[in-house]
Amino acid sequence: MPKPKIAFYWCASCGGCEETVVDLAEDILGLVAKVDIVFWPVAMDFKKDDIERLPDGALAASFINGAVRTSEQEEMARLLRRKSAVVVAYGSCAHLGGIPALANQFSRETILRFVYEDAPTMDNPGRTRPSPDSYDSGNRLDLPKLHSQVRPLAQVIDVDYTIPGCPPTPALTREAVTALLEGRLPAKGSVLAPDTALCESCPRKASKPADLTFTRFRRPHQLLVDPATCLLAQGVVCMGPATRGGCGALCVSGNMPCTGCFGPTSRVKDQGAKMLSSLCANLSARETDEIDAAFEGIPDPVGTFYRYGLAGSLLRRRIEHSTTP
Amino acid sequence: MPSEIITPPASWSPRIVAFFCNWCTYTAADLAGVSRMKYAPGVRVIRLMCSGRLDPQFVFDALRQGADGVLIGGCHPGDCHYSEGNYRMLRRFRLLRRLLADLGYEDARVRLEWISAAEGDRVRVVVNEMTEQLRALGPLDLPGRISEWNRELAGNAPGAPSSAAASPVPEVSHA
Amino acid sequence: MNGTNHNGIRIGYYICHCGHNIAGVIDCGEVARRIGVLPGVVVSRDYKYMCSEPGQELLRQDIRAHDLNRIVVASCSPLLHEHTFRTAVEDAGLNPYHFQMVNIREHASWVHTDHAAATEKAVDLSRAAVMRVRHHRALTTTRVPINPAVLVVGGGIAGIHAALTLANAGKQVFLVEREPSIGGHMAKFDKTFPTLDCAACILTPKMSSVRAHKGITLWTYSEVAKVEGYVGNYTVTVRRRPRYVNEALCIGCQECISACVYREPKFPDEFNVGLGKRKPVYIPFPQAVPQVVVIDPDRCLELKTGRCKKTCVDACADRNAIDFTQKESLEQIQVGNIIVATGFRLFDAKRIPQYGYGMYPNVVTSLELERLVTSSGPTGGEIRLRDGSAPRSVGFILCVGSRDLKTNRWCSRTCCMHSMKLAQLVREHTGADVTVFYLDIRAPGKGCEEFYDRSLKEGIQFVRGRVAEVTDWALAPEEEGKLVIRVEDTLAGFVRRIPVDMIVLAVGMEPQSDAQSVRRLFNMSCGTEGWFLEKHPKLAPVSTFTDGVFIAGCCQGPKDIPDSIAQAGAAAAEAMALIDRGYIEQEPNTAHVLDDCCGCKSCIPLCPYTAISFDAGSQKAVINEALCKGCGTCAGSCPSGSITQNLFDDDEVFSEIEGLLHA
Amino acid sequence: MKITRTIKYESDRVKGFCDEIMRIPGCDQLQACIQCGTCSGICPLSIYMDYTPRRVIALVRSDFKNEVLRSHTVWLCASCYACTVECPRQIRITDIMYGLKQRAIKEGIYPRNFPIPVLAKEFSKMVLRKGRITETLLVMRLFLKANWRAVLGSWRLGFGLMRTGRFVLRSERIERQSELRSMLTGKNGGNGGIPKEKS
Amino acid sequence: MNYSYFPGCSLKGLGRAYEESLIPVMRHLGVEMTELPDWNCCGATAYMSVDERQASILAARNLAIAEKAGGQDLLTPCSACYLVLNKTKHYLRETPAMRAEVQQALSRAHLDYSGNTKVRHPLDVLVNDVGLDAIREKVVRPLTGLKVAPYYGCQLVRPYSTFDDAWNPTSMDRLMTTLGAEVVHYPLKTKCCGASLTGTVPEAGLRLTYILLLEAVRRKADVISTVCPLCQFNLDAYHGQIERRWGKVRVATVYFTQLMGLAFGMSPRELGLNRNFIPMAPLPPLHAQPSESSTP
Ligand SMILES: Cc1cc2nc3c(=O)[nH]c(=O)nc-3n(C[C@H](O)[C@H](O)[C@H](O)COP(=O)(O)OP(=O)(O)OC[C@H]3O[C@@H](n4cnc5c(N)ncnc54)[C@H](O)[C@@H]3O)c2cc1C
Ligand SMILES: Cc1cc2nc3c(=O)[nH]c(=O)nc-3n(C[C@H](O)[C@H](O)[C@H](O)COP(=O)(O)OP(=O)(O)OC[C@H]3O[C@@H](n4cnc5c(N)ncnc54)[C@H](O)[C@@H]3O)c2cc1C
Ligand code: SF4
Ligand code: SF4
Ligand code: SF4
Ligand code: SF4
Ligand code: SF4
Ligand code: SF4
Ligand code: SF4
Ligand code: SF4
Repeated sequence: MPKPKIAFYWCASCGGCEETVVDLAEDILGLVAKVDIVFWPVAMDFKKDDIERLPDGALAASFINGAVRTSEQEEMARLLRRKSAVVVAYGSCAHLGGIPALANQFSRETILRFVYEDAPTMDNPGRTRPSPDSYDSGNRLDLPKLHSQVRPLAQVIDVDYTIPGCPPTPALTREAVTALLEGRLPAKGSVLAPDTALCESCPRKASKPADLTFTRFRRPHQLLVDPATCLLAQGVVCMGPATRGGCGALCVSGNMPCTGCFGPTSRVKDQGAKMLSSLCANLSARETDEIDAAFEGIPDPVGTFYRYGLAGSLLRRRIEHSTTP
Repeated sequence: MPSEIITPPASWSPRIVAFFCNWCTYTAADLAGVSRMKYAPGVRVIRLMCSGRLDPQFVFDALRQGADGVLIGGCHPGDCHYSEGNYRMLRRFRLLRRLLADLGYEDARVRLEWISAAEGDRVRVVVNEMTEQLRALGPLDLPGRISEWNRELAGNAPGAPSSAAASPVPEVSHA
Repeated sequence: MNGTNHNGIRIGYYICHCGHNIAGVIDCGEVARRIGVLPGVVVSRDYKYMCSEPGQELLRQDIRAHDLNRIVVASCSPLLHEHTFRTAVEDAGLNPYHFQMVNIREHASWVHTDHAAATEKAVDLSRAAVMRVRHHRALTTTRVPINPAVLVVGGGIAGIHAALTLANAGKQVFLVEREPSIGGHMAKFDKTFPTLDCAACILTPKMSSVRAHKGITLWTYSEVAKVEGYVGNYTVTVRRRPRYVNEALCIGCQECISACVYREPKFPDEFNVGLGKRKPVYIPFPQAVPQVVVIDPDRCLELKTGRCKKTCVDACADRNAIDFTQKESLEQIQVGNIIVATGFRLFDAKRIPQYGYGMYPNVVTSLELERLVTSSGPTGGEIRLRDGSAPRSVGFILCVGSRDLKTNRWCSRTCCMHSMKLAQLVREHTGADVTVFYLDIRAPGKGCEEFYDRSLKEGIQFVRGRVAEVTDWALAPEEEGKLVIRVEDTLAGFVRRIPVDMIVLAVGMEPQSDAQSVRRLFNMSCGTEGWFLEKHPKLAPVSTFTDGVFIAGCCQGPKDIPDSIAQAGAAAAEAMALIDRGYIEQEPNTAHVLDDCCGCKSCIPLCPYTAISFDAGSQKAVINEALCKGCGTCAGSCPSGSITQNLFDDDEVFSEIEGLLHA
Repeated sequence: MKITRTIKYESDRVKGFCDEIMRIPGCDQLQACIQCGTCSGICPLSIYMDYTPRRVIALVRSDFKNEVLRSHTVWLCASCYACTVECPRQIRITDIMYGLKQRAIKEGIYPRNFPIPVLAKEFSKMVLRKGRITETLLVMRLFLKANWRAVLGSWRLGFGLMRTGRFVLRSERIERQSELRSMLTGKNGGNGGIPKEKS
Repeated sequence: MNYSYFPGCSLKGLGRAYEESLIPVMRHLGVEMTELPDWNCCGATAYMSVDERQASILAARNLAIAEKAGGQDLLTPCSACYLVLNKTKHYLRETPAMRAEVQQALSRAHLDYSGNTKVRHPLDVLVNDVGLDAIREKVVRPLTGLKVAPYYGCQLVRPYSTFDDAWNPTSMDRLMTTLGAEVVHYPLKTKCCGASLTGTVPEAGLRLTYILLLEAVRRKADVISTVCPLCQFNLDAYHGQIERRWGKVRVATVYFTQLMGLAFGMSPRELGLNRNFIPMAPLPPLHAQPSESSTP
C-alpha cells in the first residue's frame, strides 16, 4: 500500500508554525515513516509544478499555516485544496487571521505608503512600490498582488479541520495527525482542540474569587502580577475564559495573561465581543464618566480583544467611510 | 478605497435592527402603536427580556447581516426590571462604541436609549432621529462590502453570499 | 408549499387582519404568500381575527390535519395575546413554546403609513419568526408556591377597602400607612358627592373595622424601606417611625394632651391643612385609627431640649404609655402580593400666582374649604373669612393646575364635582352668592349630571371661562375691598370683572412627590406624568408590569371615591386569584449552564437573584432554576458561550437577526 | 333698530385659511385651543375688540377669513404677549395676531378708517428708507396721513417735547442703507422696491 | 465686564434721558458698553405686522453685526428691542426654513449668523452680572423714604426672557430695596401700558395708562420706576389728556437707571431728569453724611 501523501505550506505567517512542524517531525520519526511528504517548501526543495502534476485529490492531507494576504498565497491555497482530500488550517493565522490580521485596521494604501514611503527607516526617493507588473532592468518581475486585507484560510478555500494556536502545541498536532492517519475523522469543520475555555485547565483557577468584579483594568507591566492568583482577579485582561483550552496554559504559567490565540469555543461566533461583554458586565462603575475612566485601562480594545482574531471576527476589518462627504 | 464607497439611491431608507427590553422599551413601542404615532418603517424590533441579555455579538451580527444601524432600548437607570441589567448594557455600549470607532464605524450606527414603558413618543422620536442620521451617513451594507472585497479573489470565497457567512469559520456545532 | 421534509420541522404561519387594524395597512395575503414559500412552512394563511374562537380553532385544526409542529402568528403585541395562542397550541397537543408571535400591529400597521414599507416589514418580521421558531425547544413551566399574606401600602379609602376585602376573605394583611392615622384624604371631607352623604359616616366604620380585624396588622407612621424577591415570595422591610407612645399601652384617653406644658394648641395642624392648631402631643383627628396619640419630635420640648416637666407623663400615670426612648425600627415581613394605594397630593396653588393664593388671605383651596365646612373642623363648620365675617359672595375657580400645559395637562376628574359639592354646602351654610368659573363641567359619573342639575337649581351661577387673574385693585365702586375675578364669559362673549369676598381654588391632583422612589421600590412603571402605570388600561387595569404588585386608587390616576373603591376591590380580587390558586406558573425562560462551562466564575456575581453559584464538585457554575427570573444577563455575558437561555437562546436570536435581514 | 342676518353659510368660509395660518412659524398649535378664554380674560385690550382673542382663534379655526381680517381686533393687539404666556395650551396668540395683520395688509382688506395699519405701514417704509425710526417725524407723518386735525389737537404734546428737548427733527439714518435695503428686498441697487411716495 | 450696546431708535429720540442715565450708571459700576456699529431699527411690533420675513432680517442684521463685533452679550435697554431681538433668535433656532432665508439675506451683506449672541437687558445685567452687592457698595445717597412702584411692563418679562418671572418679576423690586427705597405692592407691574395705542386709539391706549397711574397713586407711590423708553413716555407724556378724560392722577415716571444714578450721588440734571413732563419731587435732604452710608 502506498504511503499517504502529505503537504505542508505556509502563507502569511511568522514561521513559528513551521517550527512546530519541524519539532513534530523530529518527534515522530516513526510517523514520518508512515507518510510521504511531497511538498514542504521550508524544509525540502519541491516546486509548485510537482503539485500541479499530481491528480486532483491525490494528497491525503495538506497542512496550511498562515493567513492569506497575497494573490500567490491564494493561488497556492486553491491549488492545494484541489489536490487534497483534507485541508487542515494550521495555527492562529490560518484559523482566524492571527497577528497579521491586525493589519486589517488599515487600508492597503495606508500600509503600502507607510512601508515603502513614510517609514522612518525607508530610503526610497523614487517612491517605488512593488506591484504585479514591476520591472527590473527591463524584465517583468510578476510579483504577487497584495490583497486588500488579511483573510483566514476558510474565507478563501473550504477548510476541513483547524488546529488552533500561535503556534499549535506539538501535543495537539500529534494527536490530530495521528487521528487523521488512523481515519478517526471528526465532523468536518471541527477545531481540533478542547471545546472548553482555558480557565478550566488553568493552574490559577482555584484562586478565582466568587465575586469577580472590576474597578479598573491594568496591563501586565503596570503592576507586579501575583504569580498564583487569577489574572482577571488582579484586573489584568486575561482572555482565558473566552479562549479554547488545549494550549497547556503556557502563558498564564509564564505569568502573562492569555491573549486568546486558540480562538473562541464552538458556541461563540466572535471571541472579542464575548470577552468584552463579560468584562463590562463585571465592571462596578455605574456613571458614564467612571465607566469611561475604567476603560482607559484598555487603551487598544481591538488589539486586546482581537489580537489573533480580527480577520475571522464578525466584522473582519476596519471599514472605509461609508459615504462620499 | 473607492470601490467601497456606496452611493445610496434617492429612495434609500436605512434598516435598523432594534433590541428592546420586554419591560420598558418594547412596551413603549407598543404604546407608540396604541397611540398611533407614526415613525420610519425601517426599524425591526427584536424583543429581549432585558437589555442585559444583549450580547455584543448580536450587534455585530446585525451589522454583519446588513443592518445600517442597531438601536438598543432599555429601562432608565435605576428602573431595570432586573435591577442592574441596563447598567451592564451601558458599560458594554461604552466600550463597544470605542471599539467600533476604531474599526471605522460612525457613532450614529449604534445607539443606546433608555425609554420607559410610558415613553411611546420617545420611540417615535428616537427612531425618526436615528433614521435621519443614518440616511445622512448612507448605507453600511456590510454584506455588499464583503462581496466587494472578495472580488479581488481568484475564485468564489466559500460561503460568501448567503446565510452561512454568518458564521466566520465553518465549524460543527457542539452536540 | 415546500414545507415537507425540512428536518421534520413543519411550520404553520398565520397572519391576522385584526379587521382593518392590520389589513388596512399591510397586504396580509401577500405576506402569507411570501412566507408560505420559506423552507419548513407547511401552511400559511391570513385570517380576519386570529384571537377569535374560529381563529384559534383554525390553528388547532391545522395542527392536527397537517401535523404541524411549529406555529407562528403575526398579529398584535405578544403582551396582549401570546398567552391566548400558546394555550390554543397546547390544546391541539403541541408544546406551547413551539410557538412564536410576531407583532405587526403595534409595531407596524399602527405606526406606519407607507403600505408597501409596512408590508415589507411584516414579511421581514415574519421571516425572522419562522427562522427562529425552528430552534424552539419543548419547555415546561415550573410552579412556585405563593405566600398567602398581602401587603397593602397606603391607608386611604382605597388601601382600607383592599385590606378589608382581603381580610374578610381570610387572608393575612399588613397595612402600612405613612401618617399617624389611616383615612387619607377622605377623612378630611365633610360630605361626599354625588350623594352628599357624610364622609365620616362611611369612612369611620371602615377604619374601625381595620383596627378590629384580626387578619389585619396595621402599621401607621411607617413606610416601606425595601422590597426583595418576586411574586409569591416578597420580603419587605418596613421602617417604623417612633411616635414616642407605646401603641399597646395607650388607650386614647388624651389626658396627656390636656396636661401638656403647652397650655394652648400652638402649632399648625396638618390634618386641618394648617387652618387649625395642635400641641406637640396630639391625635390627628377625633376618629383617628389607631386611637393613639403622637408626639412630634420637632415640637416637643422634652425631645428637643430634654428639659421639660413632662406633665404628659404624669397625666398618663400608671398607663405608662409615653416612651421618650423609642427609636426608629425596621421590621421584616414575608408576603406573596403587594397592593400599592398611596393616593395623590394636591397641586400647589402658589404655582399660579395669578390666582393670588398665599397673597390674598381669602383665597383658599378646596381642601381648606372642606375643613371649614366640616363641623369637626377648625371653625366648627362655620365658613368664615379671615376677619371672622361670613362671606356674601364666593367664587370657585376650576381646573387650577389641571388641563394646563404649563402645569399639569390632565383633567383631575373630581374637582368639577367636588366644587359643586362645596358650592352647594356654601349656599346651604351661608346663603352667599356662589359663582363657579369652569372650563367644561365634567360630570360623567353615575348620579353626577343629576348633581349638576341640582347645583343649577340651587341658584349657583356658572360662568364658562378660565379665570385670567384675581386682583385686589378696584375699577368700579362695587369692587372696593373685594377680590376681583377677571374672566372672559365665553358663552356671553365678553370679558367680565366679578368682585367676590372669597375665592375657592379647585386645585387638581398630582402624583405624590415621592412617586418616583416608591415606584422604584416596587419595580413599577410611571406614566410620563408620574401616575403609576397599569399593565393594560383595559385588560389589566390594576396590575403592573411586576407580577404580584397591584395598584388601586388615585396613585394610578385621578378618580373619585367610588372608582377608588372599585379598583381596590379589583386589586384585592387579583391578589386573591393568585393566592387561591396556590402557585405561580413561571415562564420557562430560565438560563442553564452547559457542561462546557470552564468555571471562570464571571457569571456568578451577575445574577440579580443570586441564582448562580459555583459547584465545587464539578468546578462549574450552576443555575438554580427556581430562582432564575430569565433576564438573560448571564447568557449575554458568559465569555465561552456556555449559558443558554430558554426562548432567547443564541441560535434563536441569531436566526431572528438573519431572518430580519435576508430577503 | 336695524336687524341684520347673522347666519353663516358654508360659502362664507375660505377653506384652507386655517391651514395657511398654521404654517406660519409659531402658529402651528392653533388647533389645540380649548376655547377657555384665558387669552381674552388677560388681554388688556379685549374690552375694545369686536371679537375677543379667543373668538379670533375660533374664527380662524373655522376658516372665517373675511370676518377675521376685517376685524379691528388684530389691530388693537398691543403685542403685550400676556395671552401667549398665559394660554394653557401654549398657543402663541400674539404671533397669530401678527400673521393675521400681515395677511390683512397683503390682501388689502384691513379696516380703512383705522389708524394702526397706517402706522405700521408708515413705520416700515421709514425703516426701509432710513434704517432707523425718528419717532417725532413718524408721528407727524402719521397725523398728516390719517387725521391732520389731530396734529392741532396734540400741539400741547409737541410743545412739551420741545421743552424737554426730546423733539427731534433731524432724521436718524444708518450708514449702509443700501446694504440693508438689498437684504430686505432681495434686490441690489435702485430704490429696492420701496413704494413710490405720494407727495 | 464688556457688552455690545444696542440703543434702539427711542434712546436717540423720545427716550434720550434713558441713555443719559444708563451710560454714566454703567460706567460708574465698571461696565463697558460699546455701541454696535451701524445698527438698524429692530423693527419693533410695527414691522412684524407688515412682513415677517423682513422683520426677521432686520433683527438678524443686528445680531449678526454683534457677532462680527466680537460676540459679547448684546445689551439693549428698550423692552421692545429686547423682545424682538430675542424672539428672532428664538424663531431662527426653531424654524430652519426661516433661518435659511435670513441667512441668505445676511450673506448679501457678507454677514453671518450663528445664533450665539445673547441678548440682555440692563436690568438683568445689573442684578445678575454686576450683582446687588456691588451696587449697594456704590450707594452714597440711599433713597430712604422714597416709595417706588416698580413697573416692568409687558415685553421685558414675556415670553422669551428667562431672567425673571413673567407674572411677578422681582429683580427691580430687589434693586430698589438695595438703593434704600421702599417698594410698594404694585399688582399691575407687568400690565401693558398701551404705548402702541395711545397715539392711534387714545380711548383704549390712554385708559391703560390711566389705570396704571391710578393704582400707583392709590398705593401711595412717589414715583413709578420703568425699564422701557416707550413705557416712560406713555406714563409721563399724556397726563394732560388723561386728566381731561378721567381726572387727575399725578405721579412721576422715571427710569430705574435714573433712580440708581440719584442713589449713586449723581445730579438730576446729568441723569436727564429735567426731561420729564411730570417732574419727580426732589429727594428730601439726607439725614446722615453721605460718606457714612457709603461705607458698608
Ligand atoms: C377637595 C377634594 C374633595 C373631594 N371630594 C370627593 C367627594 O366628595 N366624593 C368623591 O367620590 N371623591 C372626592 N374626592 C376624591 C377623593 O379624595 C379620592 O378619590 C380618594 O381620596 C382617593 O383615595 P386613595 O386612597 O386613592 O388616596 P388618598 O386618600 O390620597 O390616600 C392615600 C394614603 O396613602 C398614604 N401614603 C402615601 N404615600 C405613602 C407611602 N409611601 N407609604 C405609606 N403610606 C403612604 C397617605 O398618607 C394616605 O393616607 C375629593 C378630592 C378632593 C381633593
Ligand atoms: C358606540 C359605543 C362605542 C364605545 N366605544 C368605547 C371605547 O372606544 N372605549 C371604551 O372604553 N368604551 C367604549 N364604549 C363603552 C363600552 O361599550 C362599555 O363600557 C362596555 O361594553 C361595557 O361592558 P359590559 O360587559 O358592562 O356590558 P355589555 O357590553 O352591554 O355586555 C352585557 C352582556 O350581557 C348580556 N345580557 C344582558 N342581559 C342579560 C340577561 N338577563 N341574561 C343574560 N345575559 C344578559 C348582553 O347580551 C351582553 O352580552 C362604547 C360604547 C358605545 C355605545
Ligand atoms: S482568567 Fe486567565 S488567569 Fe484567570 S483562571 Fe482564566 S486563564 Fe487563568
Ligand atoms: S389577535 Fe391581535 S391582531 Fe389579531 S384580531 Fe386579535 S387583537 Fe387583533
Ligand atoms: S399616652 Fe397616656 S394619656 Fe396619652 S392618650 Fe395615651 S393613654 Fe392617654
Ligand atoms: S374635573 Fe373639572 S375642574 Fe377638575 S380638571 Fe377636570 S375639568 Fe377641570
Ligand atoms: S461565565 Fe460561563 S464559563 Fe464562566 S463560570 Fe459562568 S458559565 Fe462557566
Ligand atoms: S438569566 Fe438572569 S436571573 Fe437567570 S440566572 Fe441568569 S442572570 Fe440570573
Ligand atoms: S387661552 Fe389659549 S386655549 Fe384658551 S381660548 Fe385662548 S388660545 Fe384658546
Ligand atoms: S398680545 Fe395682543 S391679544 Fe395678546 S393679550 Fe396682549 S394685546 Fe391682547
